[in-house]
Amino acid sequence: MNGAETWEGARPGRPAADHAQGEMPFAIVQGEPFAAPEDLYIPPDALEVFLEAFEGPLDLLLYLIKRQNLDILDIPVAEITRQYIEYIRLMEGLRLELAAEYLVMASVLAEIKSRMLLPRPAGAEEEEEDPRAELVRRLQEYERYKQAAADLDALPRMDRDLFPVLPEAGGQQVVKALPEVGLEELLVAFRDVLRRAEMFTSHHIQREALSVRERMSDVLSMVAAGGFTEFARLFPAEEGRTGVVVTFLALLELVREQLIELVQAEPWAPIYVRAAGDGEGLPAERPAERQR
Amino acid sequence: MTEDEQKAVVEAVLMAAGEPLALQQIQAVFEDHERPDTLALQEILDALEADYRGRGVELRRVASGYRFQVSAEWSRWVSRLWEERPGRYSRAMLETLALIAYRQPITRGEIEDVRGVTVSTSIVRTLQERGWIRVLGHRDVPGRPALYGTTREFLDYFNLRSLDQLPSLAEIRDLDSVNVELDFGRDRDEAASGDAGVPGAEP
Amino acid sequence: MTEDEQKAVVEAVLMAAGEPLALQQIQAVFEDHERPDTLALQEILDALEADYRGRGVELRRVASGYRFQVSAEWSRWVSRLWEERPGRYSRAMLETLALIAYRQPITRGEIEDVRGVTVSTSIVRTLQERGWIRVLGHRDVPGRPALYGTTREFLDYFNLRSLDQLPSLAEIRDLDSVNVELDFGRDRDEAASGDAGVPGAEP
Repeated sequence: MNGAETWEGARPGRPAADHAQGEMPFAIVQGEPFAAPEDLYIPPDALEVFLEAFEGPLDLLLYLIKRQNLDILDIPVAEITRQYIEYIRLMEGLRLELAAEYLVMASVLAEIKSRMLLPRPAGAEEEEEDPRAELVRRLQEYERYKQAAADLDALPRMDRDLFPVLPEAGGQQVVKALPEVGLEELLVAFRDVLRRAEMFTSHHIQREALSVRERMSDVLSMVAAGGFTEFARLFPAEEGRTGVVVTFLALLELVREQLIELVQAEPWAPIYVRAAGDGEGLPAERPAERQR
Repeated sequence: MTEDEQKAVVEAVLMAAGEPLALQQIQAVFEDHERPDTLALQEILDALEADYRGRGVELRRVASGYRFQVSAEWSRWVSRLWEERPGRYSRAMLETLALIAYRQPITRGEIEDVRGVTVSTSIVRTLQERGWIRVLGHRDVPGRPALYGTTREFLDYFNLRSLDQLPSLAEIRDLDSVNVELDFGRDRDEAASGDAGVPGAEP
Repeated sequence: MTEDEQKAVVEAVLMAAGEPLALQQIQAVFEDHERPDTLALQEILDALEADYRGRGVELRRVASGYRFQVSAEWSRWVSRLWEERPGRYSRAMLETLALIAYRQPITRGEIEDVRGVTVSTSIVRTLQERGWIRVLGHRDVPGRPALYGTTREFLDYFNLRSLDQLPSLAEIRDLDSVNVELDFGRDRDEAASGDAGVPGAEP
């Protein structure tokens, strides 16, 4: 090497015709190859179609390279730049709106071209970077993802190549699962409400009252069906002494709260219990069959 | 096209259709030279029906044609697929339930008096639908408000034999000092549902 | 519950689901005493997969679980059921999606660097609305740009179980191969580290 070779000239084994003959790239318009010699009028919409076929300057460059079967690693920059610029000029001449990236690429190419033409200093070639390196890297990087996109598009995918099975599945009504509640949760809620109401200091609620209150509910629901319930039937024998006391307290509390009424037709006659306000007369016959 | 391929196409088409297909609709997906005639198609359908007998889905003939359907036998399991995740009951709901448990028989107005806020109809209805509270009767005052009490199901759910197994007021008052981890859990739940008293699950 | 019944339930549930089901989701439809353990369920799924091999539908494992689907083999016939043709995706969208799939986590700026053109907001939004990409976080640089990655739905849609089932990326050749005296190893290293951890990327 004489130290004055250009990058372009140093490339061995590449046919000179490659960059010398400068064919115009062609577009595909309505399925037909569209040659675009310089002196031919090209309808603007045809070029629009052409431009739309490219995803940007890298895509256009790749097209120019592939079309001429050039090795991406050994791009004849001068020739490719000429073709590229010709393209851009054509677009501009037709007043097509050109994305700014196309113009940026044009200046990048021009810069590489000028660096390629600079003489290389002798003996420094090991450290010198090929001015095309960055562009080649970008082109390859873009090309691999362009290919990856095509591969992705070729994968079998739902709604195009694969379909869900849709057997009749009987209405698919949503069954609503009921929330779970822990006893602790309930008690904490209770504690808080009592605190708010400052009821811990009052004597409204006693521990003993709970069984009584439960019994109050039982008695109340027994008599709520209407009519009269015989007093004695409210004391199940199997509950023993405690049960009797609890029931009795419950009855007293219910009377006090005016939730039930005790009725007796005459001394020593059976005592009947009925819901308060259930104001009917005393039964002539024993009505107790209705309960339980 | 072989008979097996025809059968696979019929199976595929019926599975994907999402509605019953008449014989002509099935035939229409074939190109002329590969299309089974009605007799051949009927045979394919019979074969498919036999293939699927006793399986999770079955091929059924209905008025407008053939369709695959999930066998009724397994619908119980299938319907569990669409079970919604259970929500949570609001603080208002829990307080109402606790007051009914401890102070039954109690009217809605009395619950409101203690809580200091309105008890929504939906809370009462939800608790009734859940089977935890019931109407015991009506208080004999104007408006005859319903008296609520807890049910057997309430006791069963909370694993209680009777109401007096519920902790006493004194025990409840001491809840926070004894059950630190309990409080922690509650706070986390509140944080998750946004705010105490904001209905998480109530309709 | 016999094994055959368990198998029929699994088949029915998968057929009815209309989306991939994870093993736990399948197990959840069983009651405690009848539920197959993971090993038994896997055996049932293997058996079902074998049952349907070569038929009109197939049992396929994708990212979110198992799904019955009409095999791609018969899609030509099945798609004749409907007038509408499935939409095509633009190259801009596919290239953006490919970059996100292979290079995740990746910012929009990084996608633009590779593609050499602006990535429109509508493409990113469309991909998000389809549920194929999501924001994984933000790169800690000025502007804190969003880092995108793909979702399980993306894999499900493209019939994949995991990212490493994506087709391999083409290798990047460097100038060394024609130009041995030049050292462009730096570029290759950069490309490789950019793809670190991404399936199919060059070693």
